[in-house]
Amino acid sequence: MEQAHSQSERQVYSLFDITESITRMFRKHYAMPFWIRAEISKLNLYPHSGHCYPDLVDRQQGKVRAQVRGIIWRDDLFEITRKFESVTRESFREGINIMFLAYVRFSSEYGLSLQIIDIEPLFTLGELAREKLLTIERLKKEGLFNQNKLLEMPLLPSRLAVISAETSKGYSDLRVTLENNVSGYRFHLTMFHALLQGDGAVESIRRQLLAIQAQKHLFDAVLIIRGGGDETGMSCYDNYALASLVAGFPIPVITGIGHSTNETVAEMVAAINKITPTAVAHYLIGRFDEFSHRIGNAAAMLEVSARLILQTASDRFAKASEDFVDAAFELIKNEQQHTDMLGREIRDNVNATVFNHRIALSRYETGISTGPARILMQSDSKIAELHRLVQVHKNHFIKQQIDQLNHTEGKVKLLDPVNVLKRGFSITRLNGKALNGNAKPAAGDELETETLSGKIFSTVFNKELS
Amino acid sequence: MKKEINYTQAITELEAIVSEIENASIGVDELSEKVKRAAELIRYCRGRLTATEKEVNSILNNLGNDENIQE
Amino acid sequence: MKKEINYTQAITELEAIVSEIENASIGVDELSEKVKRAAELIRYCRGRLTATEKEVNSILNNLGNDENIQE
Amino acid sequence: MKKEINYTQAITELEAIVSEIENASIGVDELSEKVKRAAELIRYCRGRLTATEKEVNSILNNLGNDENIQE
Amino acid sequence: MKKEINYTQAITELEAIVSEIENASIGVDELSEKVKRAAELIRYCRGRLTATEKEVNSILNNLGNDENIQE
Amino acid sequence: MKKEINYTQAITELEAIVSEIENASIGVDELSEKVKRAAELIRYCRGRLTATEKEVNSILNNLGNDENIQE
Amino acid sequence: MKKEINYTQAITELEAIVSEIENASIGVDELSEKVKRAAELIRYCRGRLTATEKEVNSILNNLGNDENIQE
Repeated sequence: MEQAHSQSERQVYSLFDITESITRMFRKHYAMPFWIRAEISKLNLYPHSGHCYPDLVDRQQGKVRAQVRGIIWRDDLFEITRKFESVTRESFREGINIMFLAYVRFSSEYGLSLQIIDIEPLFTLGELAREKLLTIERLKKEGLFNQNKLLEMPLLPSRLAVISAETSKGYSDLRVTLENNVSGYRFHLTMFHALLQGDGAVESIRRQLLAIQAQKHLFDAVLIIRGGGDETGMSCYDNYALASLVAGFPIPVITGIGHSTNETVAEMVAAINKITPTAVAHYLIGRFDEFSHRIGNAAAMLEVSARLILQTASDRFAKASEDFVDAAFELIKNEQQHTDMLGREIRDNVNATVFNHRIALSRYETGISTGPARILMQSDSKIAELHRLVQVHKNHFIKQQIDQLNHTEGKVKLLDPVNVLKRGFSITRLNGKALNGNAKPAAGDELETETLSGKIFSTVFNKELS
Repeated sequence: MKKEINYTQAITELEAIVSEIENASIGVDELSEKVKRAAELIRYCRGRLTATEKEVNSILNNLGNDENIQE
Repeated sequence: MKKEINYTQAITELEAIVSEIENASIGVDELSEKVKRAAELIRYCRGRLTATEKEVNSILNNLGNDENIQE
Repeated sequence: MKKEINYTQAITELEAIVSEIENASIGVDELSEKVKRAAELIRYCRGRLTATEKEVNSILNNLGNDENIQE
Repeated sequence: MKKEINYTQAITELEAIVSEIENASIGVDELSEKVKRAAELIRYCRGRLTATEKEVNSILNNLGNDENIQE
Repeated sequence: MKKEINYTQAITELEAIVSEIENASIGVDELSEKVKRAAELIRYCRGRLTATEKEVNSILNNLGNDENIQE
Repeated sequence: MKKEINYTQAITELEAIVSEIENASIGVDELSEKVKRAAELIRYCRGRLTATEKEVNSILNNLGNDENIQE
């Protein structure tokens, strides 16, 4: 090898010499197998021979920094695949990171290769879990995680885009369950074929999702249905590319992928996730049932409430009408009583008035009856009095006259000469004439003297006169 | 006495006579005459009074009887 | 007696006569006449009273009878 | 009696007559007439009262009958 | 009765008449007239009430009949 | 009745009338009018209730039948 | 019913109407209309549950064309 440094004395080896030398060195230094981790970038399975020559790469931040060809002989492959799939529930495929036990080989003919003889599936499991976690974190970080869930699920998801394998049992279950719903709901399924697991599933599903997205107005929801068959190759649903498409899908995605292990990210972000296609069908029927139930409720409530409104209105109306009639009758009755009372009052008062007038009249009548008698009696008394007065005054009058007459008579008697004679006086007459004081009888005159007892005749012989 | 004389005239004459007599302006002879006349008149008047009283009483008695009859 | 006289006039005349007799403002000659007149007046008045009483009673009786009939 | 008189006038006149008679401010001459008039007035008033009563009762009875018919 | 009168006016007038009769501020002469008027008013009021009652009864009957028909 | 009234207005008016009558804030004169109006309102309300009930029943029955046909 | 409505709007409107009727915030006047509308909505919604072949076919056809275009 020193000669190689010398320019003058150049030793030239055949290629074989060199590769043999490397081969010896590999045998010496890499005699024992190593546990190596790497990504299978390409599986390169040759079905004919049954051998597999995977391309192994080591990436850092997406950049390949090492690449080596691997060799898995048929028998090893069988054993490794069985062991891997039984633990990871994932097919031994490209794109996964594996931890494997391999001899580092160098062959003059084929160069460097890693002969894989054993595998540690737990490593891959961890890797898958890590990948899933990364996907979730990224979706959350990008705000996509809940986006599909936040879409409003149509009340009646009847136009359904189904991503499935037409021959799959899952699709068949879905179709049969939907078609045989007892309520006769109509669903329209539009089939979009896709690989649903394993290699190619991500791309296949993504392509169909994009196809659906292009005519999203025709569909109420997308169904990703997988049923029957094995449950390997499900890690595709944890794939960011697929999961992010599902999460950000403009119409609700319903998954019914059918498995018993943990939920995949795609299922997590789907609007609705049901385990089996049948469950998806029941969910859809349930939506219809719910809708139908709402309609039924509304109809029942409508009837009850409408009747109640009518009944209430009818009751209110009946009460108002009855109250009206009652009140009107009451008012009329009161007025009738009032009117009748006025009538009675008139009768009573008229009778009282007439009665009072009668009493007044009878008082006047009494006055008339007793008055005249009194007047007549008074008049009668007066006449009697006048009668008496005539009698009395007449008597008095006559007595006065008699008295006066007697008085006069007395006077006359007193002066009667006869009475003078009686007292001894006499009357002397001369020549038949009585002598008074002035008489101057002459002597010799013959005098006649009258006395009570008779006449005496004498002659004057002397006289003594004063 | 003439019939034509009435009580008033009689009394008037009588009073005149009495007055004459009282005045002693008449002589005894006339006096006697006058007294005679007065006596006549008194008699007449008395008669008239009696007659009148009788008549009046009769009238009033009849009235009284009437009254009695009425009662 | 003249028919034209009424009770009041009769009474008035009667009272005048009574007064005349009382005051002796009449003579004996008229007394008889006056008393006769008084008697006439008294009789007239009494008659009037009796007649009036009868009439009034008759009227009042009729009134009373009316009332009885009515009742 | 004149037809023109009404109850009020009649009773007023009657009252006046009764007052006159009671106060004896009425003479015998008028008494009979007055009593006659009073009797007339009483009869008239009575008649009016009876008629009014009858009329009123008739009216009110008819009214009452109306009521009965109605019921 | 004039057609223009209404129930309230009728009752008011009727009450006034009753009051007048009650206070005896009405003479016998008017009494009959007033009672006649009152009777008219009462009859009118009754008529109005009866008519109204009939109407209300008609409503009531309609109410009843309608109800029966409906049931 | 004016066409413009609706059921709610009609029942409200009816109840207002009832209240007025009950509070005796209404006379007989108005009662008559009110009775007439109430009759109209009652008739209208009844008609509307019956019609609405019929209509609603018909609609609900049809709805029920639809459901039966579907099942 | 207007063509523009979709069943989501329909059930929302239906439930709103039912709620109105339930809360008796609806009068007799509107009831009939509301019930009619509700019945329409119910019928429409019911129809949506069992959408017709025609509708589906139409979708299918459209879909088929779209698919052809895409491929």
